[in-house]
Amino acid sequence: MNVLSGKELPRDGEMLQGEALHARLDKTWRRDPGLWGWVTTTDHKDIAHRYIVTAFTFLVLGGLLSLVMRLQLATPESGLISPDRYDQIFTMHGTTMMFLFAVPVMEAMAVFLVPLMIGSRNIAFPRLNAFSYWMYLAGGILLWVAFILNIGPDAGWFSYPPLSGPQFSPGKRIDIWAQMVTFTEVAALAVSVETVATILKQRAPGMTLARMPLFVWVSLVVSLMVIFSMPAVALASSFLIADRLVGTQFFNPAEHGDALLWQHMFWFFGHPEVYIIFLPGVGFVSEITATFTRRPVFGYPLLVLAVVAIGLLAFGLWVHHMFATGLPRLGYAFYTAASMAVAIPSGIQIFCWIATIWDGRPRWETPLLYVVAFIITFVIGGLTGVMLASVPLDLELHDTYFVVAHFHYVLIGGAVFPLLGAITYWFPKFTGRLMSERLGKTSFWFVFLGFQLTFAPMHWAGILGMPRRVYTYPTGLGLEQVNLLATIGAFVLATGFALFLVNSLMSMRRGTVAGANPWDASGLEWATSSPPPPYNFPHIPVVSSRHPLWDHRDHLPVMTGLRVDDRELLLTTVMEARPDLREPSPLPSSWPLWAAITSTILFISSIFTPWAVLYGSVPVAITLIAWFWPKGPVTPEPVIQ
Amino acid sequence: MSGGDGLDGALFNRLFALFLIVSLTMLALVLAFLAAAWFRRGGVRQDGVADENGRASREPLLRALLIGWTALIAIGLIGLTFASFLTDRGMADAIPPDRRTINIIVTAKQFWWDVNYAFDNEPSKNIRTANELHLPVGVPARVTLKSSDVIHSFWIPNLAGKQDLIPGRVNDLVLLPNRTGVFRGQCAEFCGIQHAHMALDVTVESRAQFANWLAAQGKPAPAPASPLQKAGYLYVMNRECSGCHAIAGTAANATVGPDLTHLMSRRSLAAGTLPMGRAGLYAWVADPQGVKPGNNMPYVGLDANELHAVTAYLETLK
Amino acid sequence: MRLPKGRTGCLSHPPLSPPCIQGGRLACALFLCLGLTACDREQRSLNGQPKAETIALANDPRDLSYQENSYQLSQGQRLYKWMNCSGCHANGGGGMGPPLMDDEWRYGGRMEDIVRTILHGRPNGMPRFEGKITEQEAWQIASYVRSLSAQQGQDVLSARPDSMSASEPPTLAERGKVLPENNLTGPKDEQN
Amino acid sequence: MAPLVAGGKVLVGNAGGEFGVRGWLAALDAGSGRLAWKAYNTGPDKDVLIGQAFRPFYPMDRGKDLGIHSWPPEQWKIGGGTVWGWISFDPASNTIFYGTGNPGPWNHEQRPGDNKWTAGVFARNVSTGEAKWFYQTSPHDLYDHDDINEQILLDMPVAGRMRLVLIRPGRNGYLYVLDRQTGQVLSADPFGYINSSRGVNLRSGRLIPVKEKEPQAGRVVRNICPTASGAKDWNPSAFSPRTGLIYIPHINLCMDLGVLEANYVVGTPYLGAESKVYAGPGGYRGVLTAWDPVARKPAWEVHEDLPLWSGALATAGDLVFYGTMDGWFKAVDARSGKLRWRAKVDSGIISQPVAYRGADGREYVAVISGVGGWAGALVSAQLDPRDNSAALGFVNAVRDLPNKTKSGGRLFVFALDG
Repeated sequence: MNVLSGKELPRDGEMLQGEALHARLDKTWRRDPGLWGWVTTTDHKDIAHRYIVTAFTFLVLGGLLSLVMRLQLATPESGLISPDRYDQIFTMHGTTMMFLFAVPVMEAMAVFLVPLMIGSRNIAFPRLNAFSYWMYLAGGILLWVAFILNIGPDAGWFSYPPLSGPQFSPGKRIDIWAQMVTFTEVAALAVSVETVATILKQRAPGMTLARMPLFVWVSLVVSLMVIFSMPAVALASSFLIADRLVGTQFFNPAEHGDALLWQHMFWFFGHPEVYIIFLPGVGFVSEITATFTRRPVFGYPLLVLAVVAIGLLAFGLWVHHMFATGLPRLGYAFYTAASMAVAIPSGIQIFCWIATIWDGRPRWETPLLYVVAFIITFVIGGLTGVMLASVPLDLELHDTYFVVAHFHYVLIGGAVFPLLGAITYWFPKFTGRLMSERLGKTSFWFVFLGFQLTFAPMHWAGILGMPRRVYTYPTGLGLEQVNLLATIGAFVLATGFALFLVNSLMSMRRGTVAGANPWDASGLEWATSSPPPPYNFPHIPVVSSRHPLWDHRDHLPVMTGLRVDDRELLLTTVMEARPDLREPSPLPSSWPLWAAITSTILFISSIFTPWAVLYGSVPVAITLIAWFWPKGPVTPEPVIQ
Repeated sequence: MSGGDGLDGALFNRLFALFLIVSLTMLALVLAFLAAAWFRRGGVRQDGVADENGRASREPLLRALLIGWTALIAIGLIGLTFASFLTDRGMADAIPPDRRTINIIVTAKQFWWDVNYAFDNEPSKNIRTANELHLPVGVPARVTLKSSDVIHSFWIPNLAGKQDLIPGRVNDLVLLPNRTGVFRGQCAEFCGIQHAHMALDVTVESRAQFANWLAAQGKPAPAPASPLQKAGYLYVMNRECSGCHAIAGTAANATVGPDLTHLMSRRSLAAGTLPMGRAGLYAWVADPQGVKPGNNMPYVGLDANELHAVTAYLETLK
Repeated sequence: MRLPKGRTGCLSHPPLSPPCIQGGRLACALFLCLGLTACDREQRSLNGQPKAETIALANDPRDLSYQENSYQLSQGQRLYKWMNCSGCHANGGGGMGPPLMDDEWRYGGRMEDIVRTILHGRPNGMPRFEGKITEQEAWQIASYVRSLSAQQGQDVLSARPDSMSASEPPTLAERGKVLPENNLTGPKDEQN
Repeated sequence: MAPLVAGGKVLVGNAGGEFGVRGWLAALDAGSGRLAWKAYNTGPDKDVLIGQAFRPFYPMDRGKDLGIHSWPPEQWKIGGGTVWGWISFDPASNTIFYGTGNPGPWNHEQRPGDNKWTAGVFARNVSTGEAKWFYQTSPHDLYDHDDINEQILLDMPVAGRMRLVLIRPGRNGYLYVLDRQTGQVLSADPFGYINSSRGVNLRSGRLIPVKEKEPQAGRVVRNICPTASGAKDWNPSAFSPRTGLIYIPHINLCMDLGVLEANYVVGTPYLGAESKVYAGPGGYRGVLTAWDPVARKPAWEVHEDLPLWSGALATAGDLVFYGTMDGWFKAVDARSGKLRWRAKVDSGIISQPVAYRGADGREYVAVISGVGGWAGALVSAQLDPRDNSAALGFVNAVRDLPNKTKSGGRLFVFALDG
């Protein structure tokens, strides 16, 4: 089919090759120069970079808070910080880590990696991607500015009403928290939609579902989980803010609202949330293991099934957070069984990774060390999780430091260790340079041992009867030593993180320059230069197996025919990834930023008056209309082979 | 170590031991496999090229192992689920419904426990105390749990698991202590600024001792004797104290704060914040917000004489 | 967008907002918009040690630290029930006692007037609470009483208590101010 | 209450059941004014003047010191049971009959037990004060059902036998017919809409409560009928010997009730409840029922839009006079209920009309206008209707009152043949 003037349009392939092609593509895809270009960019790599940097900033902030808490808890009856401030601190720690670090950083990794792994030039809906980052940033800043102003939320990251309701949480603290949730929900939902669309429609020709890298599978499952779970918490936080601001009665038992409604809605999101954070770790570990053992991951189909199974099961076990609320006992048995069932796919995964190492030729470099740390830590966390799934054990251990230990084992062990490994592994793809292996190993040991020293004693503290969320504990209950140990451990752990950050900052400038594929890995992201050019691939690669680079070490087959004078993506079919359409990819735009600014104004002012929702929607609508204003013929065209 | 001093606790310990053994076994298996993988030198690549030592892939062996491993996990989980379910049933059925029990109504408030021993047929024998439970050994106690503000959680680690106290709902819990002793309970659900200082003293004693305690608690407070005590009595009756507290036998009958009738018989002050005693009383009455910031007892600003008098009177409330 | 006017922002009231000075002066300046609504409105001073009186004619300095403070207001809300104010005044509509949510104040509607009414009582049934509650508590209750007629900024008020829903949420109420903000004349005693 | 002079005694009681008082009835010697006796309605038997002569009909009222044992410790001292209503005197037996007020606080969870001797009716020897019998209409009263309403002493056939009875339309909605010698309940029939109880068990004498309508702390119970003000409040009924009917001015209201912890502070209300009142089934709020006590059913009913808060007056001319809260003073036919005459006065009527023959020999009917009290406080005390819990929720039921009447306070006298 021919368009416009009938003149042949510039395309890659026969017409353009080599340097000329690079130059032409670069002109088309490069972002505008200067600050303006930085602000308006729609390049998924740029946005992922700033997402990751922001998320790690929040990690550092949240980590500093945890150090303050550990200092307070190092000795019994300590008067270091006031209880009011302590409540804000632990709330901020949990909120920051869950909403502002863990979920966004995992999404950011997907935003960076998925288009590269599936051989596409950009993510789907790149402007939405830009918008999501600004929303996330605004939510994070809102929360932290509030904290600095001493109006940080203080009802815990779970914010159970009635404690978080209008009567027992005066002021705007909880409203700020609830609106922060709204910000991050918008951001997360946006990214998830992009990721799903990208994965389903933009895979390189030949990359059938069964040939997708495991991390892409995980991203698909996680994004769908986000789409299904996050609306629950967005709704819950809207209910809460309505209760607090306009006097609705959702959570007021006196007027036949129900305090437990919140818990159901929150944990319907909150439990999948844990897997949303953990499953990307599964993806990282699978990729790292394959690369560093130089063997394809054992049991690929099983791993995929396990990920899908966990994704489904995650929605059926939120009630195990509520065993102490006095729900009917028979119902508990179902949730016990469902919670325990998660151990089966997890166990299969663990086996597959160890089997891969066992059967491969492992190179013990930092990323693989993190995998081993992950396996050990996550297995321990999983086993304590099985204990907590049992109703009688949970009733004893619930809301104690045993649970604190458990979920840090699962979340840090299951998600942060793989993440640190993943950062080390893909660092050359981010920056073009390798991280220092020596410093990397040092920081690994600090992190791993510091972690165990911090959180292992907490199991014991919980069994001894130390409840969570206390700003102090009395002398003489035998809690002194375990808490002191944990505090020491926390500082060791913090040292490890500090070394990791130092390593990444130093390596960014002075690290060994990496080639396109420094680890001899198999995925498509290694088929392009490090860091990748704005257009990712000069030609769209064609895939015929799960390990394209191992199969075609020297010459990856490519397909040609995409326009080079316009941003164009190749769309393929959902299952078989046959080339289908050529789709224009949006140009840089400042409208996502303006839309984010107007939305921010709407969200923040709706903390103060419900009318803001009405008035504030006008500028939001204006910016959205400008953003979506049609700009000439943009219909996708069939592929010309 | 928690558990073991009540029926639930004992069942908990058995179940916990079972879980611990199974978990440690699984962990040991994983670690052993991991160690084997660490020390094994090389296998193959997918392209079928044998490694330097000529060893071929052991894919079939791994498949068999995986099936075994999955089966092992499944069997273990089914076993644990059943054990857990049976224990749960055991806890629920341990006390026959027709067995005579002691009825206790515990109402959680920010940040203390209002405890009522309820005798349905004779309400005049009811006893109101605060932040402490006395239980006769071997007699089941049915605890009705209510909250008058936010969600709290009732937890006596040595005797039983937790149960939340949720406004607008009524929960209950049966305690069956099988050993005498002194235990500590604690609010387990974050309930606000002084969640950390919301403890409950539990005394499990013989039936005779318990009967004595009940009888003593049922008595009204004695009249003040010394002039200082009388001055304190007058202050308590006529000033801020009586707006929130009750003392049986006097005109003070308020319910906002803990009942003070037998204050000195308790083990601690302010829900486990201070040990009971003259020093604690002085500190608490003089500046409750300094001791437990954010609790609902206001700073009254007693002058020294008033403080001496009030404390002297409170010390008569044995 | 309708942000409340920043009457008592961080920068305008340094004596009442130590954390702003210590920790967040920079942040305050940067995020003035948010800051104006925060800080001392959420300050939780738990100890009721009386603050010194200033010159007689000026408003009592405790005015703002209680009335424009959401924590003190919420404590007042609790005490209003605990001290049985609601028994006579209901949730502001009155009953055995006069309504508190309307714009008529027999004994003056400023914080000081209300505190005086609470502490000293008034003829025809208003009991004297002096010595029954502390002065701090009287100020807290007065703050809540003023909130019944939506006298404070909306960012201080809470929409409803966790009890029976009785009246329109004060956060939504548009009511005229009873008295000018800085009424430097004497109390309007015995007006009615 | 208005004192009653009977048997040489001036009888006075106390009010304030919402303030944590302890109710009593005292008899002053009419000649000297000296206290002859004083009977408390809670506490030990000797305070209640319960002695050898006390013969309650039902086992639930028998026992030593029930005024203590049916209360939690100390609560009887502030338990209410005031006497602010009507006392009836039977000269033949030298007995007075009166009802006792509600137990306090309203939050029943704070006073488990039957709460003797509140919310019931006492028969006492007027000379000594000694109790003869007691019947508790609402043991462990849940809804502020003071039992202070009037008692009508009649001799009438019950099940074919002439009995000396005492008839009282109670707050809880039942028209009780008691044997006034023994305190036995001969019948208890609902005269208004009731959903909070299922009747009265004539064997045990106990009210049969409806569990779902029992207030509980922290959760509002909706649609309780009758309300705290009762199916009928204090405003007395009239009996006409000519028609044999009892004319009951009452109300048709329901309520949402939420109880919360009441804190006892001397001199302040001791309630622990919030309520919202609204019109009952049918939408009308006041009723004048002509009740046939022999047939045990209403003969006719007149519905009034506003709650009927005035007493009724039956005259020998077979007219029944009553006033409405919007200021109509009405006379209806005593046999059919048809409106015969009405006059508008300046304010609502919540008083009891009286008829008398004046010094000039003419007959007059007099009534005082001026709304107020619980029902009319919205107008008389200028309450704020934006709070629907104002005046213990009653404001919610009469939001339209300010449009229909204004406060007042005048005596209107109508000449019958003028």
